[in-house]
Amino acid sequence: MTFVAGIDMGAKSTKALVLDGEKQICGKAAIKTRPDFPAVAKEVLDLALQQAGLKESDLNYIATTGFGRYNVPFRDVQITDITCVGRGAVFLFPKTRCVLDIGAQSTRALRVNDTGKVREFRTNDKCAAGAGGFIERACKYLEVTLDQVGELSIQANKPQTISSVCAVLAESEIINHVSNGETVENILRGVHNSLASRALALLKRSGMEDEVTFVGGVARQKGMVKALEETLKRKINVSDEPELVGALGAALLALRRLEKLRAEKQNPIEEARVA
Amino acid sequence: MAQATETVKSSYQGQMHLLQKDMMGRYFERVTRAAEQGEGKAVYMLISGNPVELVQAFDLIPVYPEIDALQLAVKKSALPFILKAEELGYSMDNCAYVKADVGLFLGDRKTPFATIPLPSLILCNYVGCNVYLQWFEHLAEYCDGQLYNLDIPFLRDPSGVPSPEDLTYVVRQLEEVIEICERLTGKQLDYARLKQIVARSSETGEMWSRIKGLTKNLPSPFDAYFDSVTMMAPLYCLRGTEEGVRFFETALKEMEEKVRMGAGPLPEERFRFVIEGPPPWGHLRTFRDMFSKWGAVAVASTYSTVGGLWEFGFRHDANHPLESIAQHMLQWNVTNRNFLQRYQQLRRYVEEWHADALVIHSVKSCRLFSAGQGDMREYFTKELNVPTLLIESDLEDPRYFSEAQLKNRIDAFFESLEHKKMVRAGAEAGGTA
Amino acid sequence: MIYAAGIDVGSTQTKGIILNDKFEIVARALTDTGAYVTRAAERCFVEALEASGVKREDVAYVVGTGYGRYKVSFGDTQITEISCHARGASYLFPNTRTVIDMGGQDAKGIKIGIDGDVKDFVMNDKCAAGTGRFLGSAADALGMGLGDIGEISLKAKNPVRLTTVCTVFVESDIMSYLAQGKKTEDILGGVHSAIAARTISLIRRVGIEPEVTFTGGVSKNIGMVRALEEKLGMKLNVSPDSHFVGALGASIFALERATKAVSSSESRVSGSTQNPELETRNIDKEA
Amino acid sequence: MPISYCWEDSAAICPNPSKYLGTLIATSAKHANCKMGWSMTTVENIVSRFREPLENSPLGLVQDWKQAHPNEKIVGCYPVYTPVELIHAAGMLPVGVIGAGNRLEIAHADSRFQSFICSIVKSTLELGLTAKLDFLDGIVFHSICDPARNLGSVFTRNFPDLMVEYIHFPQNMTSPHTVEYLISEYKRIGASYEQLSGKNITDEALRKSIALYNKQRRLVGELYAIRRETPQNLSTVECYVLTRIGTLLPPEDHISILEEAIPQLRQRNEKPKDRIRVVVEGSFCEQPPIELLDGLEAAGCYILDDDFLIGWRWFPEDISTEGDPLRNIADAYINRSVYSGVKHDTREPKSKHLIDKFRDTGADAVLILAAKFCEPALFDYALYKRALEKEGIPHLCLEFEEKMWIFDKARTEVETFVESMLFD
Repeated sequence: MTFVAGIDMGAKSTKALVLDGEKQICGKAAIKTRPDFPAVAKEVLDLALQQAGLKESDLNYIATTGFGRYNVPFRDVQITDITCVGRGAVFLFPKTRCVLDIGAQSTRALRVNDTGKVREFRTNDKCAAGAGGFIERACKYLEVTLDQVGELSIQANKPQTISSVCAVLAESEIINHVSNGETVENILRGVHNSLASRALALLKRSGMEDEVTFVGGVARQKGMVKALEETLKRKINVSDEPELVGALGAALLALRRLEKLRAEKQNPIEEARVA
Repeated sequence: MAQATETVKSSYQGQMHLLQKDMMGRYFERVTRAAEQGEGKAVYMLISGNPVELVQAFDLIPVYPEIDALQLAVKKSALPFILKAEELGYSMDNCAYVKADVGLFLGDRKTPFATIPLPSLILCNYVGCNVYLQWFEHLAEYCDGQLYNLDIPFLRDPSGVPSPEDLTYVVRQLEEVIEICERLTGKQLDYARLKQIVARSSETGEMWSRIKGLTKNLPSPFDAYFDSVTMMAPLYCLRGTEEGVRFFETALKEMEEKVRMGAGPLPEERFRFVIEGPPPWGHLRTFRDMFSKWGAVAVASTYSTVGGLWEFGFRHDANHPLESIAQHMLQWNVTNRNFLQRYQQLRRYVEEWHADALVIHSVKSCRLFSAGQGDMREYFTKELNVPTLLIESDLEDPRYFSEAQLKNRIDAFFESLEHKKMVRAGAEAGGTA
Repeated sequence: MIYAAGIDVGSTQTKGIILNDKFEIVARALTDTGAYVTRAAERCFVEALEASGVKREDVAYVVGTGYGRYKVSFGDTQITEISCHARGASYLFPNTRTVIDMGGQDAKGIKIGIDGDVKDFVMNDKCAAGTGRFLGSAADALGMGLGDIGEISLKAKNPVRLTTVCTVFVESDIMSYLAQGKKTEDILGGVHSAIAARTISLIRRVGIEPEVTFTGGVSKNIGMVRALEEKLGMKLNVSPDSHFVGALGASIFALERATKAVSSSESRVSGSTQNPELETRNIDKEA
Repeated sequence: MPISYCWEDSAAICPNPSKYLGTLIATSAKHANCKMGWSMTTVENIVSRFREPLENSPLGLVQDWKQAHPNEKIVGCYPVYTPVELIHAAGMLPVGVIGAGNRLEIAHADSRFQSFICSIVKSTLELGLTAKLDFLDGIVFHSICDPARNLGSVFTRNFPDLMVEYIHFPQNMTSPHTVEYLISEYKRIGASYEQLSGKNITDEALRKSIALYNKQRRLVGELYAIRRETPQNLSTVECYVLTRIGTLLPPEDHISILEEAIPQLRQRNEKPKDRIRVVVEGSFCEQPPIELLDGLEAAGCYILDDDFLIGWRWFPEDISTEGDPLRNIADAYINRSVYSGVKHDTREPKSKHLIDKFRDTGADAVLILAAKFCEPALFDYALYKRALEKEGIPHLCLEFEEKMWIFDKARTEVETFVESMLFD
């Protein structure tokens, strides 16, 4: 039986996902990223393996992605998260042609083909308050927790505009709104809207097409999804665990790679593992 | 008193402003007719040291993408065009004038104020600004139009005077432009007519420079930044025409009347400042209020000299039309002068226009103006001891205007000027400070 | 006995000071600004009153300062924090000629005269990189409290170099360094020296004349104090009240206003009130 | 294939500073004594000897040279193109002042130039303000962009003892009067260099200098030819280092180095790696950090051609040494020089040149590598993008800064780009 794993090591959290040869998910896990990357990778992988009832030796191939992809000594290959989310999104929603990935540090827009291969992509500019981290800072200031954000911003009746391109200045805009007595709901929705409009710009720059799949942790925030759907004027796909799409894509690519190697009848890795 | 200023204000608003609206209205109608009924041919040009006289002499329609772009900003409709350009690959860090204009150009070229015609000639008067070259290169490629780079050697010599070779080079090119226009219109240049137009330009220059001299009065009859822009559009679009001359006659009369009445743009003139850099077109009102609140009036501005610098004595010469057009492009506009010449221009303003302070409005879009303004600040504060405020926003892109930040800096600046003033007053009154 | 108060509504904290007519501090109050500024200002004032036992009606004059200065509904006038920090600093350290103020939103350099008047000032440019908020992000990225990072940074042996002093991107820089196995103290050392360098090049614009007084919330961070001192090659004045300096300055203006002191001090109060109709219009716009 | 190992290799190439300092000093000392004193066995040696100083402080090499030649005069040349022959014929050494690398802390210059101005403008001013340009007798700026031009004025004000010149290169390439104008401009510049050096620029001397720099450009051309044909035999970094030192050393020395290196390179016979082949465009002024060049290759790109240091490779063919030398240099600029983001030639769109280059080199993709805040490069990208998309040529646009220290973002983007082309 074939098993592969994808590990997505992001700046904030690390996720692992185990697939079997039939592309069935048999284990998944996510933990907070700590400076000791190799240990974190091992820990999260073990959690996923536990869930799958497997041992590391059962794995035939391990692909890593995310910003810490080079810091996993036991990987077979590393692939960028952009490539991975493309594959993952198309696997979950086969009609996907655009993928929007909003993480803590960066926002990416991709255009992909029917196999999930990246055709074009853009990442957010420096000096752009365009990433999830901005929401966190806003929450801190407005004294709400990240889980509340989505619910709150949905209730906005008069969303405030936040136009600045610099996160810190955007924050002073928030402060301005606050001192003008705007409600937290309306300000949070303003934050979501400004992220949405930046996302739209990125999508357009990479060539906007139906259909759009929204991945990354921020996709869990209902208000963000609503803001996006309004800005993009279309429905967008969001999976139940949007933060796992990168790891899923990595696992899928691992499987693909493994098949290729096997076809070429040269798989030093597996032999190594047997020995 | 308040009443008095009110009435003056209205009579002042009454004539010049109405005439300006009316004239620019007709100019934009003409532009729109060219676009929609194909009446007349449009020549795209740039504001800095523009050779509008040549274009007038052939009855071609001068179209300035800069004016279109700033009008979009004034009408608060620039952002969508900017975003469109960014989708096409323009960077966040490219000049927003260009982005707004490109966004407009690649659409239906319809704006709230006019429909912009396609160019029959793209005349890139490369006067100082290097972005100009890019800008028109791009437009030419988008519409596959005829582009001529009219190359104006920069005033690189410390003397700040163009060399004889510079002058000949420019005159030769102007002759080439004439040939192009002749081919374009199918008629010979009427040299007598050109002389007449240049004569009107020199008349206009005379009146414009007298108007600018009036702000030396206390109080200054108008704001040399926020009100000058009203007079700049006619200066560039209608210079050399009959109505252009009429406009400046009216403006001059009005300003002189205001001086006689001792009336200014504000109920009370408490501070006089010189301002450097283009205005934030999208937030002109808000920006002006930040100064009005303090009774601060701009008595001189470098921005009002981008198209031409007349107040230091330059006049066109009807007897040498091409040479004086060349002079104007080479030497008599702020954009083709080197950065240190601008320091000296500002210095003269501060001294001869009796200003209390210098305000540097640093705009991200226009590096010609802004690159190095930190050094300018250094020069004025450390070497000349002129109170100087440096604030940042943009001339076109609304995303770079942070009201809270600007307000904070401007308030703090005038609080400190207020103090200096009081201490001085105290000292003069024999009191100790 | 008359009293005067200064309320400094900052982006994260609101500070209040009450002075008696001998320019002595009779009460301090500190509260988080939070999402309701007017309430925060009120709360802070009340706390100060309670702390001092002074009755509200005995407070003759209140000056509001800081970002939320127009939200001090009970204030008699507003003055920017630049003027207030200058006054406060020269009250605490009379020989102060340069003030470095680092708060959450802004870094400021103020050059001041003998009587605490502002001669020249600069604030961080449009790009808000290098402000106090940057330290917050760095602390977050390292999962530490803002209170601890200063101490730790002092342990740095080979401080790292950062590509950016931009709040948004510092986290990924820090993560990369962690990935390379750099020590926490060395990263924090790098963070502090990066901001110190940025701040000093900012202050240079007004010219650095001793004595230099360091004010604002960040001055509570010993790591930043040391980093600045090292780069400047001089000691900094840091008062235990350093985060109250804005409120202190405001209260001094208030007292001068209240007691109608010498004509020159009269002038120190913002002239913004001298043009009432314009002023109110501006307040309306704020509200 | 596994990109990771490439990255680790590249880490291995990047030497630990201290290891090479010793040899560097030895080198420069030897260099000081005899001009042709280079006896450096292998290309590897040459590259490793110079890479560290280039990364640490590029102008350090010139300072060493000045110490050994206290009576020689040196003129710094800001990007992009300078008619170095004029300076050389006046008996002075023209050197490229092309940024300060990523190890200089900007502590003073950012109070003069705002946050939205590119790195090279600030680093150049920082060098001046921290007395790191004192060995220069003159410096020359050109009409390449507004910040560079204002920088010239700021230099004039802040460094009164330094001779600051400014060349206005014509932007009207079609007028028959342009060459005459440029000749007059060169005459003006020549005169001030004669004054600075106290030595007349004779036609004979000028012809000699032209011949010398012709030879240098020809040899650099050979390097690039090797890269285009067999990129596995000459890494981007090697090629870059071998070219960059030519902007810092006397041309004679550079020529002798290249004459040692090129035959060796022709001997190499490496196995090509599974990489995509790209043409890089946009780094004509500010230079990307050398580690970034390593990174691009390690991420899976062979860079067949680029426009790094293009000002020093300005003429694809020799400038004629017959007839009036001044006219020849001027005429070559107008009619026989490379295309560039700072030269606006209405005769042919830049994008056409780029696409020709792409075709001629047989590349798979174009990599636009533009300096952050560099308006010419960023504007060009809009037109390049349009043209490349019309032709269906894959391309990626990356922004870099000379002062960049960490390359994760760039690395991720290039890797993704490579992955999207290599894996189906």
